[in-house]
Amino acid sequence: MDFELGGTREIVNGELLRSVERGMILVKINNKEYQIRVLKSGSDNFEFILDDTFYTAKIIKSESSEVRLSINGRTHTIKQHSKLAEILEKSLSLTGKVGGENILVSQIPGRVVNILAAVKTEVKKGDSLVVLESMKMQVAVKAHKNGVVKELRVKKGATVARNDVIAVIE
Amino acid sequence: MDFELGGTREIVNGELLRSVERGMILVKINNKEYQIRVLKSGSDNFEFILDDTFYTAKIIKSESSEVRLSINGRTHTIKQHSKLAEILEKSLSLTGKVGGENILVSQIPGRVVNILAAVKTEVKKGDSLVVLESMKMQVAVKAHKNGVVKELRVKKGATVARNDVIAVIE
Amino acid sequence: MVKKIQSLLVANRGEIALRVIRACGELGIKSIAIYSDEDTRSVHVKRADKAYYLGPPSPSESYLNINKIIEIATKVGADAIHPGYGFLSENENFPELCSKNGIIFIGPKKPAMEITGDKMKCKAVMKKADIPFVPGSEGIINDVEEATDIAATAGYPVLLKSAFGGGGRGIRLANDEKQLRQEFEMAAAESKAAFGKAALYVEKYLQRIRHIEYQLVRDAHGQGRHLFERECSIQRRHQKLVEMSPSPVMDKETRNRIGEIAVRAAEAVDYLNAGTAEFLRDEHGNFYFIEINSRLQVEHPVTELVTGIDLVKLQISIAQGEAIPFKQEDLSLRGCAIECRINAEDPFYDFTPSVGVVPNCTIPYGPGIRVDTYLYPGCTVSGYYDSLVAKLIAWGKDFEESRVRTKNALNEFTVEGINTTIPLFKTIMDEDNFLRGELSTDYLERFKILERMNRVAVENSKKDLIPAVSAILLRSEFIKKSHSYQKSTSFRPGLGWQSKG
Amino acid sequence: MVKKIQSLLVANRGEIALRVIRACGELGIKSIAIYSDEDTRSVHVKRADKAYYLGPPSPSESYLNINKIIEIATKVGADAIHPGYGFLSENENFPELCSKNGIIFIGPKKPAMEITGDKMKCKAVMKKADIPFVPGSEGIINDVEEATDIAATAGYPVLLKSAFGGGGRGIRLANDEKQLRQEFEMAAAESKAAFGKAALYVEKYLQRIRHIEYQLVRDAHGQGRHLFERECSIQRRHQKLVEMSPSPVMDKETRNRIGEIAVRAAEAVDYLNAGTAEFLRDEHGNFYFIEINSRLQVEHPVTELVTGIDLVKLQISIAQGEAIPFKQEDLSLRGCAIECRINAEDPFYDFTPSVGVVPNCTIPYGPGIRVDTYLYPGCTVSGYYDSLVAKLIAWGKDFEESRVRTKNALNEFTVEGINTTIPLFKTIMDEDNFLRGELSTDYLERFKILERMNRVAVENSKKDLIPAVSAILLRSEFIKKSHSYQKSTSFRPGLGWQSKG
Repeated sequence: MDFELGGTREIVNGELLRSVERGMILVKINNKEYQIRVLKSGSDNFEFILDDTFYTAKIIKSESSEVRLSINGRTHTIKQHSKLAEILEKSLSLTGKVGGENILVSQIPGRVVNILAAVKTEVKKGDSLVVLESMKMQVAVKAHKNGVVKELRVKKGATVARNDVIAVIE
Repeated sequence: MDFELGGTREIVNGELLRSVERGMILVKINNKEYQIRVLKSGSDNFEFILDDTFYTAKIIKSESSEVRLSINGRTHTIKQHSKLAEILEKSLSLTGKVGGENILVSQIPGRVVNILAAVKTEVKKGDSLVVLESMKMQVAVKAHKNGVVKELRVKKGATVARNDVIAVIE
Repeated sequence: MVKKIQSLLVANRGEIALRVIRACGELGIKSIAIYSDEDTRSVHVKRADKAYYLGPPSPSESYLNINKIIEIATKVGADAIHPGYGFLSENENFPELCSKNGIIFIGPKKPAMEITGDKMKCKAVMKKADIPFVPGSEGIINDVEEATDIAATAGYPVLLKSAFGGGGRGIRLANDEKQLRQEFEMAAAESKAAFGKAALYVEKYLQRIRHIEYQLVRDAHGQGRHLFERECSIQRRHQKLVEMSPSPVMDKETRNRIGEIAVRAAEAVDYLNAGTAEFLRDEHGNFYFIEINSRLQVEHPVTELVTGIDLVKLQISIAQGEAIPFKQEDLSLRGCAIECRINAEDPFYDFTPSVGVVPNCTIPYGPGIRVDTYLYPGCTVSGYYDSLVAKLIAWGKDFEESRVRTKNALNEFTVEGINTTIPLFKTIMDEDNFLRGELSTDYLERFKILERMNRVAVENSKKDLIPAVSAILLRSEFIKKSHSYQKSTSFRPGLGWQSKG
Repeated sequence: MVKKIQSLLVANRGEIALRVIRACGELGIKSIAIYSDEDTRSVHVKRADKAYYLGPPSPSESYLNINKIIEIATKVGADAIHPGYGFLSENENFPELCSKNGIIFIGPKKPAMEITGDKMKCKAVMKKADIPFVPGSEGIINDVEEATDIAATAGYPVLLKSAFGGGGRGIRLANDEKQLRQEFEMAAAESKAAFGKAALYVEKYLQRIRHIEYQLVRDAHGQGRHLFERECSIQRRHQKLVEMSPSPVMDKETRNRIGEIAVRAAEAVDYLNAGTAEFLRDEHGNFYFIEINSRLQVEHPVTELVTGIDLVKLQISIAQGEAIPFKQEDLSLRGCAIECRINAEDPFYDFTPSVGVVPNCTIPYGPGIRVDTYLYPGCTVSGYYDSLVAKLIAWGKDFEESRVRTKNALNEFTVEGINTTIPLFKTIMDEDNFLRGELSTDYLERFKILERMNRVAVENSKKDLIPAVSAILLRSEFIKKSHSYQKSTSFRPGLGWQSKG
């Protein structure tokens, strides 16, 4: 399977070969074999010794083709490339029409302190639609594309979480 | 229900009266009512505000008539007195004949480095039967009563946990 | 005159509330916390001797609710109130309301707060006391001729500022007289249109400015002391990020000379308790007074580490009427301390706030390391309050030792569940200009620190590539096994990938 | 002469391994950990740059396995080895084996270790250097007349000790000559019966002894310095419990005078690197040299906090051949530091070891607090190694400030799953004789500290009675509800009581 490191174009191939003995696992990454001593294993929390170095890995978020994880507290994003992932991605982009690319989500959690756009009005990419307040800071949620505001999903005073839908722009 | 504080002869009566509102519970201890704001509740982990003071309570061990728990990190033993507890205790002491009072358990975990007693020999209360090593310290397990060693349940080099049976003395 | 405080209400939350609670513990004073609905499980509630409910999460209904706080303090018989920083700490009515209710306010009196809180009033008082200001007009100027006269004295370039502006708005730069005349016309017209009158003033434009401030303490007996300087030049949008003491540009003579000015400034307003005199230092080494902050500051620990003085305990003893127990010459500056303000913000995404539960965190320890924080595994970082979640302060025998200790501690510091500014500080601690003490208030932009941070992040990711891929492979295997063993309780299906070999 | 160390193997575990790893991090040296099967998830493995498997849990097969350790160090190309304390740190073959393999040993050379490790040899060398010993016989005495002569010079009471004794066995007290003659006959007979010869010696019996030691450092250029004293009188069965610097009985003149003796002792054995000269001080203020400990000591942090010197980094630089960068007169003692050795032992049950998983722990923070520990939530305390799990060290501007900081930090310190000596230290920090600095090696027995600790525990239990009963009531309710909701997954039936209203 191929993995791409977020923020770079670096692609590596990795596969799990087999269990060597109790707690030892053999993997092959970029044609080099590594023995991993697994010390802790859970659905999103792993501890292992690889190349004589101890690592704590925590899976932060895992989606069909992307994993966000931290290694010893440093956060990274790894994209996965495989036939299946490609198919999955395609099927997602097909259904994307209905929501996906038209949906504007909030990147931060906060309370809605101001609404600057109205339904059925035209907006340009980068226009501020809604102002959120969080930790005494005011942050604008900006249109991610040109289009017409089809729906506004938030009201003044409401609380939104990260990734909540703010508006639909067509 | 009556509760006795370990290490003292102090006995208090306590009962849970009712839930007042969401997260608030009314208890009566020694005829005085207290409102408790429950912040966290689990089978052995509680956080609450009582008398305007925050408490973290952890249940360490709970047996039929005794609870060991820590309040804000300070450990206490509370004994419970009730009709049922009395009956329970009696039934336990009845079955105790078979094991209970004849059984010598280890109060500490460790490795057996020496065995000083032999089966069928007579021992006096306080005689050292077995020497355990833990954290570079040697600790003797001593007979808890006069009698004859009926069984020795450990071997030299073996590892014992706290409360493991060391010997049976009749 | 001395009234021993028996109980003290902390009118704040977060790390500073915990800081004050600890000081109370050391002094044998009963600490009283107050909390909003958002803070029922916050560490200040857990650690205080008593904790009282204040109100809904919103600051105006809780930590800014001055009447409710006074009501609680009165009800529970608190002898004193410590305001911390932020919230009500610089509200000039707070000390008076306290004293009306027989409560000792740990801070200055109302008159001093009124002066320090009003730029123009403060300038007038300080000028009388011969405190140096940034050269410029005394107040609002009447016409362009006055502007050019002042600019000629102060020297070009100058800034033309609107009295109604703020936060960088309404500021114009003029490099010579001709430009000043042009800008004046435009600015005056703009100001008139917006506010009805042309309230403008002129100020010398300072370049490569450093923000250097002095810790002050002054007691009820008129004794004033300074506890040396802190350099706080590394800022982002006027918010301090890194503070240190001593400043890399201060020698002993300058330290004492400016320190005396700082103490004089405190005397000029009859200041009481702990405060900070803030100065700008230009690239020629001139110091200009800006303002007095009439409270304990976020960055007070760096001063504590280099002087050995516990400022919060000193605040309490001064508020009790006690005299400062040391003379100026008793104080000495040992080693160096650096503080990083760890905010719950995403430095890779324009410092947007990051809130939520912190399922786990690792707080660094070890020689020279101090962390003031309200974080603990399972705590919540709330969006209702400010984003400072921890202060990492490292002492070393010199700048270099405190720098490497800071760097190592940052590597040990992990906070799960939220984004923090830790990666930014890791970048700064290794940056050449920082190492050379080449600081200015535009440090981040001048040396393209954010770009650097992004590059460092990519480099780190490359280093972690093999373990990261390994972790993903292990996880696939774990999930596959979980499936085949039907361990459905601990496995949430649909979350992850299937191993496809 | 100076060889820069690039990588360093830490031949130890626990908090001291972590301490050395941190020093490596500050110096940019690659740290190499070794671990037994028992320690795969230990913090020193997690924090080191590299970690190599050593062997089974038993010390003889792991951390005492000198050949295996040298083998790993050679294989991975470690430039240096730091032995920590305990394990191989005082094994005189270790430095030589290291140097044979081209590895720098961070500690003294073999000859110095041989002398300091042998009581009689050491005494001979020190006598020559005019170092004061406890008055008594030079070595083994031949007959009772020699014994009474020596006793007459030293002054009664005296102790009669068997050279084959140890740990308090074979020691007899004589208050006058008559008693000495009687005891001598009996002791000689006993000794002959047991060992074939009467190897006895006589020593002045000191009362109300304090254990006061000096931190020493000496470099390869022959420069020796002392970093002042530590008072370590609070002990239990010759194990130190509480250490502090400065000692409450030292004045400046005595400090310098004994310090010079300590440096001379180091010179007498051509000592290299960090070590400790241990003294006894009797109630009349006389100091007697006992021995030199040829390693870094557990209690080194108290010296670090009052002098500002990082001893581990200094050790490494000395081992590299660098000169000590300060003169004796550059050093000063600032404030006071107290260390409590937190052991995994049950102080309420004869200090029996307590081992197992620590599901959770809260490490204290705040002004002046330093904790050196290998504890973290989820860690394991193993029965294979010694019981020290954490050192709490508190700095204050004076004894009183460090004492109250220690006390508060102890209250914040919680360790679940195992018993620790924390309650003992809480008791000591509030005890009057401790407050007055009235210390001696029999402090615990003399002032009945354990009885006091038990009383304090009962008092605390009484204070916590209402919340404890409340917790039990809440739990009954929780269990009842869990039953009725059939939440069987998170509830383990049979564990608790039923609420019987």
